[in-house]
Amino acid sequence: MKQIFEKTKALNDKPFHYCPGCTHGIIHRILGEVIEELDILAKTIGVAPVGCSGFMEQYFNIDFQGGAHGRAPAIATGIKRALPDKVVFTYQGDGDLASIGIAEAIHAAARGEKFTTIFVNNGIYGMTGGQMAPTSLVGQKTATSPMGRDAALAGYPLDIPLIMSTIRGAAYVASVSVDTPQNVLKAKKAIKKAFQVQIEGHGYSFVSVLSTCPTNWGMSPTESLDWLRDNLGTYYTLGELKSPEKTRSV
Amino acid sequence: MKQIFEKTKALNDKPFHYCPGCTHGIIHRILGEVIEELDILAKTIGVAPVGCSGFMEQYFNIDFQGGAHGRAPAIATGIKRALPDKVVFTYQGDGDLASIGIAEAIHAAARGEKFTTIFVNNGIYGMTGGQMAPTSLVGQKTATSPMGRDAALAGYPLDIPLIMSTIRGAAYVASVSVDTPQNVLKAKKAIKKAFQVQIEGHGYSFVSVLSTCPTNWGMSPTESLDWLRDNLGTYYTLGELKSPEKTRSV
Amino acid sequence: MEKVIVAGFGGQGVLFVGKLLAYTGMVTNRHVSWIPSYGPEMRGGTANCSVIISEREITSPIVNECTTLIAFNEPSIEKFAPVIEKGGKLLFDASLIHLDKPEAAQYQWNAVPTLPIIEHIGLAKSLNMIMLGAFIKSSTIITLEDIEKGLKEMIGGKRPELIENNMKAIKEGYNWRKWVSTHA
Amino acid sequence: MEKVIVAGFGGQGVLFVGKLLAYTGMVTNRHVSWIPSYGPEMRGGTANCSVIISEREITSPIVNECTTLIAFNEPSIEKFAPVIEKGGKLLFDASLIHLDKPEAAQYQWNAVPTLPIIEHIGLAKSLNMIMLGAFIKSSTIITLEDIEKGLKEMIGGKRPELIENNMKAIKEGYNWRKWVSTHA
Amino acid sequence: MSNMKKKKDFYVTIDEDLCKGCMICVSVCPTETLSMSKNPNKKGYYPAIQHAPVACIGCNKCALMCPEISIRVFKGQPLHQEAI
Amino acid sequence: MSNMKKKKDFYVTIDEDLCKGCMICVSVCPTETLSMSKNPNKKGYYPAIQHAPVACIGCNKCALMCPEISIRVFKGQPLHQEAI
Amino acid sequence: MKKYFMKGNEAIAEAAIRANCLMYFGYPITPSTEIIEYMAAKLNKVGGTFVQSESEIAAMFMVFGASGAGKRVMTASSSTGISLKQEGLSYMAANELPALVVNIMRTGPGLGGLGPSQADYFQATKGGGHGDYRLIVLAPSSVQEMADLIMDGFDLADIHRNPVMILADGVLGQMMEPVVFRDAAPVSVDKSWATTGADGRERNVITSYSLQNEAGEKKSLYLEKKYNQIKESEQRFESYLMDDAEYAFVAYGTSARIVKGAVDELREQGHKVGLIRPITLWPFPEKAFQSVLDQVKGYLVVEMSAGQMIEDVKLTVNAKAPVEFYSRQGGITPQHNEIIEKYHSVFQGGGVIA
Amino acid sequence: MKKYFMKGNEAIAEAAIRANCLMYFGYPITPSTEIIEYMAAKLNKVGGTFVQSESEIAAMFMVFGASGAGKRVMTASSSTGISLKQEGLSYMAANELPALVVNIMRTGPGLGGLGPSQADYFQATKGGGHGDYRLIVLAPSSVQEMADLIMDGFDLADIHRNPVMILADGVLGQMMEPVVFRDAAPVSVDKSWATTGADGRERNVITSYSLQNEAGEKKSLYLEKKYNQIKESEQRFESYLMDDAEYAFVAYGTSARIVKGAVDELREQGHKVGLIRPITLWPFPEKAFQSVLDQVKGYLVVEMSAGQMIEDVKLTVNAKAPVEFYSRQGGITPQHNEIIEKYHSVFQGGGVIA
Ligand SMILES: Cc1ncc(C[n+]2csc(CCOP(=O)(O)OP(=O)(O)O)c2C)c(N)n1
Ligand SMILES: Cc1ncc(C[n+]2csc(CCOP(=O)(O)OP(=O)(O)O)c2C)c(N)n1
Ligand code: SF4
Ligand code: SF4
Ligand code: SF4
Ligand code: SF4
Ligand code: SF4
Ligand code: SF4
Ligand SMILES: [Mg+2]
Ligand SMILES: [Mg+2]
Repeated sequence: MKQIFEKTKALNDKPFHYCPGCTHGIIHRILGEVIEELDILAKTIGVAPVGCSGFMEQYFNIDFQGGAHGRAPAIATGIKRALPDKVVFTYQGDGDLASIGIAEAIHAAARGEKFTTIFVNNGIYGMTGGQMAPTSLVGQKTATSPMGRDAALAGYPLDIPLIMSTIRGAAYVASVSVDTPQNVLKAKKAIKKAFQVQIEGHGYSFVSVLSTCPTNWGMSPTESLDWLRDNLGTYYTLGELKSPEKTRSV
Repeated sequence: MKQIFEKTKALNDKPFHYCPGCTHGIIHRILGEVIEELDILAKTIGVAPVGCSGFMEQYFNIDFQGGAHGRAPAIATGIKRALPDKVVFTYQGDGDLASIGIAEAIHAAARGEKFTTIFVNNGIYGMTGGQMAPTSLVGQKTATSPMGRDAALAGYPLDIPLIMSTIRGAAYVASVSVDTPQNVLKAKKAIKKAFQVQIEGHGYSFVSVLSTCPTNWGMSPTESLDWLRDNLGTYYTLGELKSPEKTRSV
Repeated sequence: MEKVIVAGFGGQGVLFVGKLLAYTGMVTNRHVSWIPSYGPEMRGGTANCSVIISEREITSPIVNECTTLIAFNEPSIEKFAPVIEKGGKLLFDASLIHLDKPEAAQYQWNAVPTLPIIEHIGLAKSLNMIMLGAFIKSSTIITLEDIEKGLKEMIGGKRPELIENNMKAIKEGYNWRKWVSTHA
Repeated sequence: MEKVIVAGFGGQGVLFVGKLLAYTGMVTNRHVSWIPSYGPEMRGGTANCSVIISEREITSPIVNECTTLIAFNEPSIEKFAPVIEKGGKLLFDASLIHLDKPEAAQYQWNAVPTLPIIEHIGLAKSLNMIMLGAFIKSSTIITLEDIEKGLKEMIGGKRPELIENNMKAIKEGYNWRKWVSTHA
Repeated sequence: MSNMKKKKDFYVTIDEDLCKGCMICVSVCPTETLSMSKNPNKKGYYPAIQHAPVACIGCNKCALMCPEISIRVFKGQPLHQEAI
Repeated sequence: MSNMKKKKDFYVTIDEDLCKGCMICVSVCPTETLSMSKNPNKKGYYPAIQHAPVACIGCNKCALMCPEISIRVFKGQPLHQEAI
Repeated sequence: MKKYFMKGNEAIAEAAIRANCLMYFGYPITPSTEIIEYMAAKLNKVGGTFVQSESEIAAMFMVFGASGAGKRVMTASSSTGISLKQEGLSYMAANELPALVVNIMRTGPGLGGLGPSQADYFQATKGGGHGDYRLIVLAPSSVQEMADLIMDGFDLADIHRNPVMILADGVLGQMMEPVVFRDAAPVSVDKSWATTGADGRERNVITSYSLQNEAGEKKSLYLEKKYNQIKESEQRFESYLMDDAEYAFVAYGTSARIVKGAVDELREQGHKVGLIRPITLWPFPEKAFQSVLDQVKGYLVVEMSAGQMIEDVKLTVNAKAPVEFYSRQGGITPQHNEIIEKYHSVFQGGGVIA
Repeated sequence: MKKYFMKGNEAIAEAAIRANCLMYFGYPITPSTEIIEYMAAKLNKVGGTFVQSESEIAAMFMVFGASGAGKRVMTASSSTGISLKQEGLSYMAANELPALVVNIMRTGPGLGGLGPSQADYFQATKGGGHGDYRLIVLAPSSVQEMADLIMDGFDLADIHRNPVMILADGVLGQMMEPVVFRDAAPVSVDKSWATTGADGRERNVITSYSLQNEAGEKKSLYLEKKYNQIKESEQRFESYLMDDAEYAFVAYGTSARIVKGAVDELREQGHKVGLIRPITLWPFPEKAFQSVLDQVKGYLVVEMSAGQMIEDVKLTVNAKAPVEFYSRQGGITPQHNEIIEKYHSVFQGGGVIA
């Protein structure tokens, strides 16, 4: 017999600490596969966020830094400027990137920093127990919007990939989801392209990945995938919003 | 004889501290006129930035707060939430709003805070002696880009009104200039509309005003007006990018 | 003074058991404290809390040595059995956890067969109340009457059926030993 | 010890005069310090700096009482004349500033007629060097030779014409008194 | 050896200890060959099992969606112990 | 009184002490009625003056652009002292 | 009065609402999150304002704006989030803006852990921000006291026009204890300085720059004087069994309640020991020491830090007696028996009667 | 060696480049702006990296990343901007990342003024950020010393794997003085911990959380021990005319140079006075006091603040002699004659020979 699906060598054997059914695990896997396929394990440095994935560096067979909530793009800037030949990425939740860290993310894009950001948008603060995120949908019940997000008081969800796509220094911007096997494959393609864009030196590359948080959404993992598809997946722009070819042809 | 142009009552007699030919003075005047014309002197609270206009509260016959660099939108949020019937505005430079304070500005917009921001973009840090701003143009020589802004190292200028226009909570977004008498009149109209949008409760209103900094651009005031028109004025989107009517008709 | 650790999965009602114990102590005029473990471990799905019920002012709510451990899963026993004080008690859900008493254990070993009781009373989510009942049986300071008072204080007047169901489970749990033979 | 304040508009070469004085002190082996006023006042367009040239280590570079004030505009006199020490000196640009010596003034009053000198030497932007020359005339510790050394140190070998022009203006300034009668 | 197998012989293995019983694999499997075990693992989760490897078409969907990377997919016939 | 003036009589006054001599008014005036004074004001700036009020068409452009708000525009004929 | 059973964090939020604080701006962080969640659930119901800010910095400046507009307002966070508020706190103090800021300490430095800690004492009391300013810092040691000090805290903030910090830790924030809420009316102060629109009065301006150094010095001296007055009038502390104590423990917050247990045990064993428990960490309660300076032969400071309050104790004791130290760090709380052992080892069993 | 005439800020930047610091991240602010401008002009020319960051916070974390990648790196700011770096500094210390951070102090609190100040002493030495950590804090008092200490500072940072702060003020940053640059080679240290890509070695990880309290305590104790070692080995100070001094002034930075003038004057008048000038503010130079504790009858601390370093002086002197205080604030520097007067008034002319 022959193994046709095996675990990537970019990940070690440590079991994930995530809740059952949390799709952070899927995103870790495809990220690891991309790093392995591009053969950049020995030259990649990851930057972890603060959030549920704040301990992700335990799982990857690569160098990692982790700093304060929201500051990963600044850290990545420091690393990449120090080591321009290495491959650098940040992995950030929606609280981390869209809320406290939006300045760092936008300015990394504006400067055209040559690293990649994986933005994991589950529309909630998972780590701290399910508070509203800037990406929570109107009406979504969270620990800090117990009656549902009220647009009159808390405003509207921010469409981060859309904003990123308006910024010239961002060379590649894609928005994907991991709700189905097909979409997982698309997500992996986008992440791979983002790394390639970095390696080729085009500028900042950004992939938004819609993800689940069964625990704080108060749903089973499979219900969560459906909710993801029907709600986050319909509100947020999906697809490749910007890529170096397109940019050039403008 | 009859006086056909007189100074607005929203301003007192204190001479401005600005450099000769600095158009902060023009923007102060039209802002004051709008406040007078809308008859809201007694119910308007301004929030000053940190920058050359950080002392603007000396000149206006209205209540004012001034906080830390970049935080005016957060302060304005606090004031407006405390006093929803009052009229609140921030006045911020490009360093203040587009650099250190971009998170506060974007999130005030995202929440649809019902105040108005006057964003004075002179493409430079005036107050601290002419360093590069996120809005400095590629090639522009500043104290921190003495050879001209190099896009490969420092990235590209951020088009703030463009970003603002992608944010749903921003009800009104306009981009104007004060390089000619006609444009000054247009700028005043935009500011007036922004205040009206606030008063009518539509959401956040934002007016970007292109302005000069003769001192740090190293030009005479009149040369500065020309440079403004030919450079900032051609790079940045001008016009009314979004208004409640348009928003509704979408 | 009772120093109780309640531990298990999130979703098993672990924290509720602890709070109810504490409420009960409060309405019966004892000093009480309750503290959960909090932190990133919650991601893994475990939950536990410490309750102190005492005649004297409580200085530290942190329980480093407990008089009783109420355990709802195996990792909880692994983690907390070592801190049961000499002569203390372990109560655990014997329907989920299949363990033999270690030789060295200097505490009472109470394997509560929850499954037959749940089936008997027909309340699917009553596991935690059954364990609580079993605890009260062994307790010298909390009685069934006390716990009913605590339950009323905690839940309030609005949902009497909740109080009733809980008391039903607690009482069956109180008499858990009669199920041991049937099950063994 | 000389404690000099140089004050005027931004763009008049005020800071340059101060720096040149300090360089001169340095190359002639004195202790020197130079400090500008810095801050939001610069918006208004004024500029000033303080220079100390001393045989001893300089403790504070801040000049609260100066031995000489070199003033390039009227507000500078208003602001700094009160801190000239008794028996100190005021030098000012008499072509721009039209002022009479106040009765109470306990310092020397030197109204330097710069306009005729500028016209004479034909160097439009030499106002500041003329004033510096006038200062040297009155100084007991800096000579014309010293200042030439300072100028060379500061500007370096690359731009000899600059040194030449500056020295020309300085020398005319040095002899400013001969222009007073013509002008008065 | 594997070369000799028919193309449609596939099966999966599931690491019982890694599995958190989320049921995602079960929900995405087009051939309904996966189901949940009745016995909890050490952590107390009820892991997924492949109850009918014969139906498995090796589409990888389960593995692509498993958040714990506890599924491996094989071409060939299961050895008894691997198929649980 | 002002009602009696012809429509095309206009003039401006410039507050000499406020003026910072930026020359913007001079540059935008369509009738070239403004110029810079040869005498500095107290702060040392050379202020703008209206040397030919007769040409002024009261278009307000100077006032709209003056950063110091030192220009006032009048309809009517200047009193001597106001026109400098 | 009704007895509630509440987490310390919940008691803080409930007490704030009862103290008429109807505005909350904040950003979630463990172990203080129950405060923001309680406020999110309750404030809109009572006609208040709740905003989840984009960051701790923004929360601090929203508090600035609302306070400047004359409202009672608060925010809460934990350690790393409080570090982000340091600039804002300096600005609040400089502008004399009253507000309540809660720090439910977790362990540092860096991301640290979520366990309880007392390692932000320096930051809170010496000014983690720039410039000479002080926060009034209150350190509760029970859920009941959390409720009480919140009410006091708002009053102190309003009276002195200064930000007040509640400094507690994860144990106090997360534990539940019985609590009753006083029915005290908030102090009423004149807030005519607030920026509410210049309607029929001179305009009000809230800014903190001084263009001239002379003005800067005047402002500094003014603040210094104000802080000296607060120092004089607002010291708070609990003296527990200090009347005849020959050895004194000094501890606050969570470690103080544990020390109390140790003191009781030592007293039972016949040791003349007591506890000085600072309630105001700034102003540091020097008065608690003054009356016992001649009587106490040694002090044992117990902190959950590497030793921070001990500096203030030493400055106060002024070498009149030895000041010893015991600590646990990184999220561990000290134990009675450890404390007693330390007492014996440093004071060699001193203080036993007979 | 060539003598340059430079602003203190320029000397800092030039010295950093000569100390092989080729990476600068920063945000402009008066009165430190010449540093960023110098770096912007020079670094690209020498093959270095200059990035103007979007904020002080971002600058701090860019420094974090670059330091973690094994590079010498620095940033600079002033007071209010330094407050924004407190979270980052705590993270840097927790992760044991070496770097140089310059604070050219202006007046606070709040926006304050641009004048010189020494009111960020507490923030720098006691940790303005959360948790138990320390910065090594160096206080130059001349342009020459700014250059010298920058070179030392990078070495200290690398040796101890800890951020180092240069604490100076607007006077030192803005003034020009002659300066020469030492030709010292940077210390060479092992940076195999850096995240440079796991090529042929175990992966390196730089993080600062501790999921378990036990791990948290271990980390805390480790850091405490490290700081104690630094305390032991790195105290620096200047003792000026202290050999026979009966009264000692204590001052650092700008106020120290002014005090020196006062000491000279008093000596000329026959007073046996000297100056202890701390160069390391942390670790505080207790050793400077030890040898003179029995000889000195009184201390006069001079600061441009409401009194911050005085606490460390008192803790060190430990009531062996009175510790008096003189200060100017808000941007004003003290004057020789004021200091002399204060000396006379508090020590009643004590110390005059015969
Ligand atoms: C400065 C700071 N503020 C707040 C926190 C608390 N905190 C930790 S993670 C987090 C948000 C996590 O949400 P997200 O980034 O969406 O990640 P997720 O857990 O959902 O994957 C918050 C608020 C912190 N650690 N630091
Ligand atoms: C936290 C902080 N960082 C930096 C500064 C210094 N600073 C004051 S104003 C300013 C930028 C001013 O530029 P801009 O906002 O464009 O206003 P302008 O002066 O050009 O009108 C800076 C960097 C500060 N005061 N506070
Ligand atoms: S809390 Fe949500 S995001 Fe975090 S691990 Fe659990 S499911 Fe995933
Ligand atoms: S520095 Fe520039 S922006 Fe500032 S007042 Fe002068 S001209 Fe205006
Ligand atoms: S590989 Fe495809 S068919 Fe086989 S078990 Fe997985 S999902 Fe089902
Ligand atoms: S998807 Fe993975 S973790 Fe979930 S049940 Fe299937 S095997 Fe288990
Ligand atoms: S009003 Fe018009 S015509 Fe008259 S001076 Fe002004 S710009 Fe010139
Ligand atoms: S525009 Fe105004 S300030 Fe400028 S020269 Fe004319 S009058 Fe003077
Ligand atoms: Mg999230
Ligand atoms: Mg600007």
